[in-house]
Amino acid sequence: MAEVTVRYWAAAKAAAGIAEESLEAATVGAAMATAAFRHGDALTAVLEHCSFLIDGLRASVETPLPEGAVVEVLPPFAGG
Amino acid sequence: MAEVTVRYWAAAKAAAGIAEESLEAATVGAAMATAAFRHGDALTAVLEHCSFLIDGLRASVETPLPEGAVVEVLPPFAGG
Amino acid sequence: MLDERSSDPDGDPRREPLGVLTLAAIRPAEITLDEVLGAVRDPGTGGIALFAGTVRDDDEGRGVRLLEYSCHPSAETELRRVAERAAALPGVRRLAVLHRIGSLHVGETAVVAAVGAAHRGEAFDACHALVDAVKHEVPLWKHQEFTDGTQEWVGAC
Amino acid sequence: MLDERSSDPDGDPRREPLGVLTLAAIRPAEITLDEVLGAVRDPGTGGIALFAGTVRDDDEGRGVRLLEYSCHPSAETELRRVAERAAALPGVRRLAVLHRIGSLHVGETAVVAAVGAAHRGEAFDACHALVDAVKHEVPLWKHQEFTDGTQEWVGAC
Repeated sequence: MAEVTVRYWAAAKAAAGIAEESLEAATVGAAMATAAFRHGDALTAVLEHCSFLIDGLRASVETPLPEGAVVEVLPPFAGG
Repeated sequence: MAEVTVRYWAAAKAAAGIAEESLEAATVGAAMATAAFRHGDALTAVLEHCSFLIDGLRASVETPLPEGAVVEVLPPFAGG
Repeated sequence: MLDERSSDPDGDPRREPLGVLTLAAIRPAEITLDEVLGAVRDPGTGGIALFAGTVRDDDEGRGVRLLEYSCHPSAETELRRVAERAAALPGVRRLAVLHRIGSLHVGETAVVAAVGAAHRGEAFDACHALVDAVKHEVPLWKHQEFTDGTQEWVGAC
Repeated sequence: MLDERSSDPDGDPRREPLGVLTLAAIRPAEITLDEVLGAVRDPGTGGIALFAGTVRDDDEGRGVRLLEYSCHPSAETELRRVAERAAALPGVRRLAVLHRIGSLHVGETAVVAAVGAAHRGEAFDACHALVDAVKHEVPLWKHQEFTDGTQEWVGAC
């Protein structure tokens, strides 16, 4: 288990109701399970389509979390 | 045989050395044979790639010529 | 099918209206992208694809000094015909095209086209088809003068 | 092969040089086609394909009032990455792209792109690929407000 900072963007931030929070988890997936439990169905629905960065690098739900990492939650891109 | 006016455009006009002339022929192909004979190899080379109008409507080399028709000689298009 | 759609253009908002040709001209004066852009803007358009054809300094290794474009008297009518055909392609809302004639130097613009469509793929496809048709089906001719003093009619023999 | 070409860009005039990305930015200020057009003009370019993505008044039957574009801090770096990939496509000489963020009303321009190539087909293909990549690979987000007072994040769920 690592203590990490989770940063939500765009639709994820709107659904979580906050931009950033701390939580403890071993992987990206576990961190998102905790986040979904905290913030409810609206965030759960958005998280299904999100991609993730750990300290600025792409990560999957299986990626282990280093202590003090910043996990960023990016909803699907919609430029143009 | 019909007396027609032949009008040359662009490369055909440059090769014929004139914009317009009269000649007698039964078909577009026969008119062009006469024109090539009059004006030489430069026009002959251009005519191979030309399309034709008779009184403003598309015609082939087989199209018969009505008396007094205007035959237009259009080199390949090169817009853009 | 075209008749069916055009007979009731406003009856069903989900039924796609036919595209409209808003500008098609051939002229000796300068042409700009802004002019065709302005002719295709409308609130229902999500994507506009445009094209500008400019005079290159090089034609297959030979330096180009000047291009002289000329046209047949029927050219503008033919331009309108190919443009209306492109305006009927799927998704097209508005379409505009201008071609210049006369003497053009390197870097000057010979043709501009713009197609507004609901979605970008349709805009790109129709703009590409339009420019291809302008090149091959409109009685326009191009005379090239090279930097070495030679000259030729493009595509003539 | 890219290395071979870039190692001797001027050695053989028939060898095609690599395309150059001349402009890639994301900003809150207005963006125009003229700016990307100016960034891709050069004497060796025969065709410039451009794209302008504008805010539509309608999204699947719902009236749109406002779009709010936002982005991740890495967005401009990602924009540059996809633009450099498009600049390496065949025939591309120069490429430019701008994306706007902030509040946009119907008819305003969200993205402009321009690709100059020796030949028009290459210009169209690369511009289309560029715009597709900007839409799917750059961390930009779009929040829509509808005329009926509802709102949504585009594509979020």
